[in-house]
Amino acid sequence: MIVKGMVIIMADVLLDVQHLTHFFKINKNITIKAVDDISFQIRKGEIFGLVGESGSGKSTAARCIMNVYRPVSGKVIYKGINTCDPVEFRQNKKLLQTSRQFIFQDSTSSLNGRMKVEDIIAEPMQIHHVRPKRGTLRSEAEFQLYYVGLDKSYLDKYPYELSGGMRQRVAIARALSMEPELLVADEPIAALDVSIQAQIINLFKHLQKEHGFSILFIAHDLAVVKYLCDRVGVMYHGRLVEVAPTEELFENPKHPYTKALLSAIPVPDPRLERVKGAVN
Amino acid sequence: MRHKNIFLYYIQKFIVFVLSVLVLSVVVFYVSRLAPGDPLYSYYGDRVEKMSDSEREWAENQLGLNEPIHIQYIHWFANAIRGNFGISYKYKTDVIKIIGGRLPNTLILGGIGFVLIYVLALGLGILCTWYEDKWPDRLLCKIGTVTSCIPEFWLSIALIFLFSIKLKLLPSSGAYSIGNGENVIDRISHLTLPMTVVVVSHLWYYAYMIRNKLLEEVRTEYVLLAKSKGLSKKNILFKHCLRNIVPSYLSIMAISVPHILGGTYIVETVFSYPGIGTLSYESARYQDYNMLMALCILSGALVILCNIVVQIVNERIDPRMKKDEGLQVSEVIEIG
Amino acid sequence: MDERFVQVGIRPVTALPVQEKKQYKDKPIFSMTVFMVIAMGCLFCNFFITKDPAYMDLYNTNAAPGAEFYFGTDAMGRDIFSMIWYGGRISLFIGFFASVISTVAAIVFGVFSGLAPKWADDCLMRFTEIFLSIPSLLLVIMIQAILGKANVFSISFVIGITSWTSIAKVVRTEVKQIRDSEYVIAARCMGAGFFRIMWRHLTPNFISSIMFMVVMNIRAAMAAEATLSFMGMGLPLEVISWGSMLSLAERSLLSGAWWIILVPGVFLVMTLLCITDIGNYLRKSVNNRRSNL
Amino acid sequence: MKELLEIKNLSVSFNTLKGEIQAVRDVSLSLHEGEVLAIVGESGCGKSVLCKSIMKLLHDNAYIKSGSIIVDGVDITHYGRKDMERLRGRVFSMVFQDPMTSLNPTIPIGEQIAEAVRVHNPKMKKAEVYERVISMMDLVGIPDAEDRYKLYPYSFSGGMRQRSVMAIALASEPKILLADEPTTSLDVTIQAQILDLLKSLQKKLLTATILVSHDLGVVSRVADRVAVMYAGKIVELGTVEDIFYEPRHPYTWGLMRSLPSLAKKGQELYTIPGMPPTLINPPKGDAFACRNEYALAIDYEEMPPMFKISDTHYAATWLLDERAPKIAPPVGSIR
Repeated sequence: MIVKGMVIIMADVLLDVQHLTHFFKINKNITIKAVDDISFQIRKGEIFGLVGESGSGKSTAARCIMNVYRPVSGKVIYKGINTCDPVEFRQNKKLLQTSRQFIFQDSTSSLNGRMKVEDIIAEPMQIHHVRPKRGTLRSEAEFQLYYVGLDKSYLDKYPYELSGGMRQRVAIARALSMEPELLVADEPIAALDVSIQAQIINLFKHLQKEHGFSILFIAHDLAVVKYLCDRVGVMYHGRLVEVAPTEELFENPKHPYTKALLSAIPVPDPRLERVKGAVN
Repeated sequence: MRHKNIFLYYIQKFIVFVLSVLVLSVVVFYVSRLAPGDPLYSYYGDRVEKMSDSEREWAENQLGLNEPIHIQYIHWFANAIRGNFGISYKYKTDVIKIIGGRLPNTLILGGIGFVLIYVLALGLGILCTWYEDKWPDRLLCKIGTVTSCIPEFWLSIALIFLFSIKLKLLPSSGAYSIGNGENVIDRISHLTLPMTVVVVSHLWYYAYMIRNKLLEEVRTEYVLLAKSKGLSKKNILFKHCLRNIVPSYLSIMAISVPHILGGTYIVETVFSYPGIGTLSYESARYQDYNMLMALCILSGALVILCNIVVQIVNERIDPRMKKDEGLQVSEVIEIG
Repeated sequence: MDERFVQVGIRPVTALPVQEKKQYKDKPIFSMTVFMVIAMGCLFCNFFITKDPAYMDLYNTNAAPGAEFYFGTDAMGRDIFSMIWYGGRISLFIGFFASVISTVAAIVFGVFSGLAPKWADDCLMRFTEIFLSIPSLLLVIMIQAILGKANVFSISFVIGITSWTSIAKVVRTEVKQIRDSEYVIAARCMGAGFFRIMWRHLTPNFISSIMFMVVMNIRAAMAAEATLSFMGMGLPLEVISWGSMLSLAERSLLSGAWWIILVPGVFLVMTLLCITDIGNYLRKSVNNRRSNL
Repeated sequence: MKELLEIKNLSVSFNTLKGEIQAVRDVSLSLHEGEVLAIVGESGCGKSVLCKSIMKLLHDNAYIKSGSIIVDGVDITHYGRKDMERLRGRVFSMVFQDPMTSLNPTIPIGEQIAEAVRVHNPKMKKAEVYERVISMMDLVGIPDAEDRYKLYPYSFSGGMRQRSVMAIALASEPKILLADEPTTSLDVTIQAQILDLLKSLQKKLLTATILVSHDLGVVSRVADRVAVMYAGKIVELGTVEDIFYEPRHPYTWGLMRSLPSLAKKGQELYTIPGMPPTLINPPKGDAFACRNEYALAIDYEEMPPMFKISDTHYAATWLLDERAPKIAPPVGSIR
């Protein structure tokens, strides 16, 4: 989908999702169209937000993009490589697995509870036999940990000894250790408290500025998306109903669902809310 | 799963049952043919030793023992389906007749034991849950653990030693005194010790399972809601939690059939109680494979049947298993 | 101005260290001690047993416990005190070995079934159900008949091979759960191979949930060995184990030699009890939420 | 206005292996007839524990260390199980966070509501109970109530289940409704509907409500008064206008400033540094001091008392002491 008034130069596009569709078969009679023909592009150095409610297919889309699921149809083109094609995927396996990284919503289940923080962060380096720049894997892990704002005393801890925010930092450190160009973050802050959320949002912003990677940021909280993202796509029942630059979307929503979504968010302003309540 | 035709549903279950028994019989047949010993023995007994080579060959041909094993199986199966499981080497009569004579005894011991175990297990489970971590629960857990650790055979011997030999209160063997088969009181006195062993050695295992299931249930969130609407502890436990563990209770019952049956067999052997257990013990000792095969298939079929029945019951009573059915009632989001 | 009311901003505050109280109450200290004593006694029995356990002193059959024979002698005149420690080795060995066999079988089967496509998984599960449907005693008898005369290894094998199903079922469910968990997906996204996921992610996570069952399997195997030997289908009389010692029990009923029944029985039950207690502790430490009732 | 519920210096602790967790520390609060009081705070600040301790729904390792709970003039602090069973449902009732787990999956929705009706009206006739259940279902906005009576929870979506839970909670016409994060696990659009429902029911039935939430947006939508909790203590208490437009406690400032919805794009989002303290050995003095850039020396020494700002507005910070330097609040009173 090309938004009016915006010319996308192909060289700038990092990820190009074309007509991505994915079904889940529950049984003979019921199939759920989790993702239904969605197309969007992410440019280099851009934070692209994907919003929608639970069950709208945003997580499935992310997993299709990261090759966790093989989509029923459609293409995901990353740096000119069609990742949905098994042959092309195998040929570029190392590049795809190192330069794209995934961050999950629930840091309790995305970190193996039986591994120490050090091993968790070093795991991608071990898998791809990357020579650690800073000598040992441990010092590399220590550096990444420092980078996300934790000190080295956490290296020997297990995930359950950390709080939610710290765990999410560890997950980010793990993703960063591969110096990715695309970060897919699936609701990374949904499970965190307000004050910790702010810390993680800032962390994302800093890291993005410093490394210049692109982020596909999936969230259900529009306020976060509004603050963080450059462009936003809105998903509803598996379809991508609207894609627009953030300001445009929030000031002038086109699709009725986007409007409904925007008006449903409670704003921390009692007088405004009272007016809204009176209208309803 | 929703089946428009309830008849089709039962047919499906029946096919599963038949297939399972079929596979079971194949396994049992092959295993018994693998066993050492001449299969001719199971038909002719000691006479085999006196046979000449030609007689032997004739006999093998007659019985189809020269044919490949799958043909043999088909022959055997064709006979078995007509109720002819061959002749017992030890008793020199039809296997099925011998089993038929012993079955009621085992059913009485195992069946009553089974019912007793389950009634008591439920009671103990509820009691322990009610008093979780208080003294009744702790005491029961301690006693239960001890009883569940005593092997059946040892408990049997200890009880025989105490009640039959020292106190001379109860008989130590058999199902009834000779010539006294119709006397109910005599039968009961013979049943008491074996029944005690069967119940005591299995009871806690299941009571503990039910206790743990119930404890899991009282840790769920809906208990809090039930509590906050003012339901009493008794009501919550009996109307909510107990109802939700019924499916697992039934499943445990189904799984336990072979377990309790096996326990009954051991007890029967120690008490020389004329049931299926002593029979299988004897047939193993005397390498009576026809008998052993029939017993395996019979026990197996019984267990499979129980499993399927419980499955059917659970699918009918547990709404959680019918999730795909019906329409989802959800909010309407007004767009625009 | 009061100096206490000077703005100082954020100062590091060292939180008081949180010390976890060591809980001895719930730990099965007693059971572990008793078990260790029995196990050590069996292992190093050579140093303290008073008689040759296999020597049949035909002048002293069915001797009551006393100064010479601490636990008496059996119907063949063997010293029960020596036999207990000597035979305990075999019983414990069979318990452990059978448990190892069944655990390995269960893990292989469970992992395979958990990772296999649905149809293969269904088939395997049906197979286990059929396998489970024969009372294990009958199964053991049949397999033992195939293997011929029993020895320590064959009996461990038979017991092991008939008791893996329940662990396999747990492994399968765990593997299914872990397979879909986000950390495995994360590892797959990073490009971790099958064996790495298996070794680093799957195994450490399901081990804890089957530990309890493995311990319980030791207990079940020891009880099974004793039962089989008692019934005359396990170890022969010459191979001394707690089970084979008890196979003389029935005969001693009439002679009134209670020690032949009691002594090995008490040792057996004590050991089983200790193992159960340890196993229960392992289960409890996995789950410690609190009741809502 | 009459005070329905009064909590005086309540402290609730848990016994754990790691030591005593002081989940609620010296909290005083009152709830007036027909108002909505919101308790806001981060997870682990004790807001849920406070709620559950009122209804005595806590696990048996929790205990009331000191203080009292007075409902309708009756001290219920030391009530036993039987007494509480009498009060629950009729005097107060609760709505829980996750509607997916708080309904019994094997009992039809209608039956579960009927149960709640019957508990306190055991003599009611069957038809009457049925009538009442249907009217309750209508009230909470479950359409086609008569058809839905026999349905099991699995065929209800999250929002519909939460409506059912509310019907159960309100079935015996309680005077106090405690809602523990009632919309946290729901989608935004559904959340809006449930909040509107909560507000309208509250207007209709005049049930005094305590709403526990971590979401300041939700709070501003329904609450009349707000209590901000931090590390087991109430740090600021006031009307919704007081809290949102004239916050006085640095923690409230921090919370407001770290909301992305109030931040300007491109600007750095304000963050409260550090983490909340553990409640096992809570720090001496003000628990928030070590995260507070405005902290005074005394904050590290002594716990601040509740300072009265106006008749409705209280805050526990030494900044309000007359000896303290005057600091212009970084948020509030702009709009």
